[in-house]
Amino acid sequence: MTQELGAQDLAPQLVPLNAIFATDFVQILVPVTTANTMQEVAAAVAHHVEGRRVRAQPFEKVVIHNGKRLPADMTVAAAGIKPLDHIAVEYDIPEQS
Amino acid sequence: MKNPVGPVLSMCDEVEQVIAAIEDDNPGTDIEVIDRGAYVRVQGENEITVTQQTLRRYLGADFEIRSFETMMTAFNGRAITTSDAITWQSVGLRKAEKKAATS
Amino acid sequence: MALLKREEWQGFVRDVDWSYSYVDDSAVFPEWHCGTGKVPREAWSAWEEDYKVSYPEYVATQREKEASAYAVKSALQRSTTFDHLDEGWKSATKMHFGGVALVEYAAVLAELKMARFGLNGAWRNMATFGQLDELRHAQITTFFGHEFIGKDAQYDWTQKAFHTNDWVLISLRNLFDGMMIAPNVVDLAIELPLTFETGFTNLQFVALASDALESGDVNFANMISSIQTDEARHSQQGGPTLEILVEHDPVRAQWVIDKAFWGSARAFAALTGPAMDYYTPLEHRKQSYREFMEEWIIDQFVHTIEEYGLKKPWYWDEFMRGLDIWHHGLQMGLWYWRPTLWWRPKAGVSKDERAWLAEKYPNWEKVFGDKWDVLIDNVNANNLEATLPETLPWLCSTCHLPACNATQSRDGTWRVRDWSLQYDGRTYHFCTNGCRQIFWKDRDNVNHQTLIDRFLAGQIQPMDVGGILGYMGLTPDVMGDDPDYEAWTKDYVGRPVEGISLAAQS
Amino acid sequence: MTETPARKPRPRRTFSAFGDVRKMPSEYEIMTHAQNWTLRENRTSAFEQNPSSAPNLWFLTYRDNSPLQAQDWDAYRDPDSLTYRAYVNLQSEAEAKVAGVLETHAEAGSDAQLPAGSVALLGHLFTPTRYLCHGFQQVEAYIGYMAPSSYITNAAAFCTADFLRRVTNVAYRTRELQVAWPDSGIGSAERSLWETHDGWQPARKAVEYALVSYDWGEAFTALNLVLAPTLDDVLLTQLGQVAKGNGDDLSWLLTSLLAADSRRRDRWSRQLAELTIAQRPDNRAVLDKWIGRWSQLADDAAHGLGQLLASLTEGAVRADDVAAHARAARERHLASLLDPASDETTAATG
Repeated sequence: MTQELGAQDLAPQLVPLNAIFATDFVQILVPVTTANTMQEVAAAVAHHVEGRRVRAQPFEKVVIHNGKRLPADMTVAAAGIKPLDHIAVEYDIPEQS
Repeated sequence: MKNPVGPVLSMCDEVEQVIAAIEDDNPGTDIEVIDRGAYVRVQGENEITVTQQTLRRYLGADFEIRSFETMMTAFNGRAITTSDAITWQSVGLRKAEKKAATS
Repeated sequence: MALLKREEWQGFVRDVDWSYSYVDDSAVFPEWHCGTGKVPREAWSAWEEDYKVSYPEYVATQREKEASAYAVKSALQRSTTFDHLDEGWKSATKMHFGGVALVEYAAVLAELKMARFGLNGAWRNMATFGQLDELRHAQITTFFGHEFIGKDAQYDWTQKAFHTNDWVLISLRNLFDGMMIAPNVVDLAIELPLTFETGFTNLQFVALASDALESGDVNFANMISSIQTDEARHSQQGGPTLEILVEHDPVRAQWVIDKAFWGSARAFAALTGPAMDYYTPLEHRKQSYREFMEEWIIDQFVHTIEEYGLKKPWYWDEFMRGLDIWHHGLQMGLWYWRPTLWWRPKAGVSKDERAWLAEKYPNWEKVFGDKWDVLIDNVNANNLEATLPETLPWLCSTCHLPACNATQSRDGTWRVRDWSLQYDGRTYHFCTNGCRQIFWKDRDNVNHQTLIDRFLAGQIQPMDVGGILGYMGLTPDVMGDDPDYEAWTKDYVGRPVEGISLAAQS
Repeated sequence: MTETPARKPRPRRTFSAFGDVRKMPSEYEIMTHAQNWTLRENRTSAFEQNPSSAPNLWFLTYRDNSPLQAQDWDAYRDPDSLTYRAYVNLQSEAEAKVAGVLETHAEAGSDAQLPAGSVALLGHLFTPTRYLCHGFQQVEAYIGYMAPSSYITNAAAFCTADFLRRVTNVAYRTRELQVAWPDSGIGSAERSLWETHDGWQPARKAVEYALVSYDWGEAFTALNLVLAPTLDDVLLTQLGQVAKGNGDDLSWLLTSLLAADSRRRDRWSRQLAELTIAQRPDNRAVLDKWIGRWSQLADDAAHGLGQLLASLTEGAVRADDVAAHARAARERHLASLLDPASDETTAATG
């Protein structure tokens, strides 16, 4: 019997997402792949919005999926993000103290 | 007004005369006129009527009540048309009248 | 001796039902076409219209209306009125011609359906006048729009729009197929004549006439007012139908109205909202979209349905909050995705215009101002590229409009939220909670693909911007663009700028 | 979309839907062409909803997959080129004429002078037609609802209204005759005559069958090619002649005026039938089958009415002759339609 392949062993699969960037006015279609990291996903979403409709800010961006903030180096496959899932991308603004 | 009913007239030369006719035909009712430029709301509480007879006094002896439609872009309430008059009635009043008629 | 009065003989015109014996009643009036449901078949014999009209009266009056509408048209034909109209106003008319002409024809089919399957002879007769009326509206709108093709190719979409797969048209076809041509006649009479024609069309045909007249477009104002005089009459098919349905099945009556109202409200937010609050020149605006909605929908329509014994729809609070948001979000979407339009959308956010918006909609600056500011700065930095789309907006699985409705959190922030659900193994997204609830309640749109679904399924080739525009039927001579960037950006030239796209420099 | 779209206005004179036309389309064509979006090209289904929804399947079955097929339904033109404006102008004039005739006869008190036989004839063969015509009105509305081109829908839409016009005129006369002859049963007996009198049953059977013929092509064939031309011959032409013979000028005038609508219907219906055969000769077999089926029902209906007419004219007319006259009228309407030799002429005109 062959061993089952894990998600990481497959060729990257296309994962179209429903994404919203920070305070933008509209959700958009953003295609990513299973191999993309959250940092790449955030950049892909930001590409359509940041500096175009939402003013660019000098902060890291974080992907939120199912209410959870995902680590920047986690891949789409590892995060269990499925095609047509919704994600939000937010600026990671440090708490003002 | 709790139950305003009546026509919404599109702006045309005859609007003033039509309003006068409606006022004549409803002596006991306050007629409210709201002018919005392209259209004029004419309304009274619960029920108002206009008759062909009165309209003819203002618009000429050959005026046909069916032509009222050419000026009326909308109305509030139910419009009841007969060959001599148009009555606008609130739905509540209309229902009560129908009920009374069938019982 | 004069002719007999209508009252003396019209009873015979109305009394034309009989009992079938060669075929079954249920074959002549199939349930899914007729939708009598819980209403006993014989209950429909009580159906009676208040607004009565006879054939000779009809043709005589309609002849007068046609003569007058065409007289205005020909009087203005030789004038230069059109050439002096504001581009924004012209856009409002292009949107109207393309978005309305063939909807009138859909209404022809709807009225023909009621003329065939209506459950009472008097109802079928009234629908027979109704189908003629709608034929008038389709023809006059098409013909008046046709007149301007020589001056502006975008008017070609008067006839073409609904033959394309443009996202606006997919949305409108979905709505109007569902509430006009396809439903059973009981639902239809409540959705189209009652909800749509006594409520919403007044907004586009009576209220917008005010803006048209102010904008100097007498011909257009006259055309739409004249059309609405017919609607006022044949829309009266709704009342008697609703009365009977409410008596026997109030739950269904409520649901049919709720659903039609919501769908109409979404569509009008997309079309009438921007036309009134952004395209109509500021100095010509009579009232805001919200104010017109309050006058024609909130007060009049809601009062009416309450009189019939029904309640405000369950989503009322969400709808009311949407009055300050929906059409502004859609305006920004229409503008940003402007190459997909057959008109030239005005941004309409100069300082004066913004002051007006902020006065009419106190949250406007907070929710939309920051985004327009970035767009303005990009235009002023010659960064037009950054103001044009490279992907699709997400389209709602119920209304097919972009998911662009921000709501306020308890902490005061405004965010566009995810309204989604899982059904049969897949995820659907919606623009609002209302659209999600409607989808769930009747799942009409299951297996019906949004433009996003079609794109992802590979039906749109090539899978790029060119492919999408081609699929939508847009040609370079028609594609929308801002009519005058300077008009709304010059107020802000020279202000300090940061955080805008560097697209142009890269 | 990253570039501002180039706009090179190429002056256009008419809708792109007409293609590169050299000749400017007529007002009628501009107002009528391709108005029904459920017939748009490249559609996956008629309606923008679940492709297997009941309405989509209905339109697929009874319209798109009708045995009656054509390459290009939008090539059809109504020979009268009727637009809405033309229609209301035409019919308000026609109704003014009717009103004039009615008024003149009312002033002359002609109803009161009608012989009893004429009153009975009208009460049996004229005033009950409001049911028949209403049934026709429904079928015509269905044809309009389902037709595969807006050019056809519009013709059917005006025709639907024409049937309402006829019902309206019959209703008006019903009341006048009822007032003049309160004991005649006019104004009260029509429904029972329609539902139970032997003479009416074949006609009622035909219209009830037509109501449940849901293939749009068959509905069109049944009503516009067969039933209406046949029964109009009895109920307008022959009844009018008999009335005239009885000195009932009003009924004769009224039926003659109403016959104008029937002639207009015959013109556009014939033109449509010719187009289907010109575009696809196989349609001949389709129409042949339907015409055969409905002609039987129409002939029976005409014969039933003929018996009524015979009994009310004391044998002055014979039922067989009435039926033969009606059949001949229909055959004139359909003359050479199904004849292969006519292909070239129809192709040339279609």
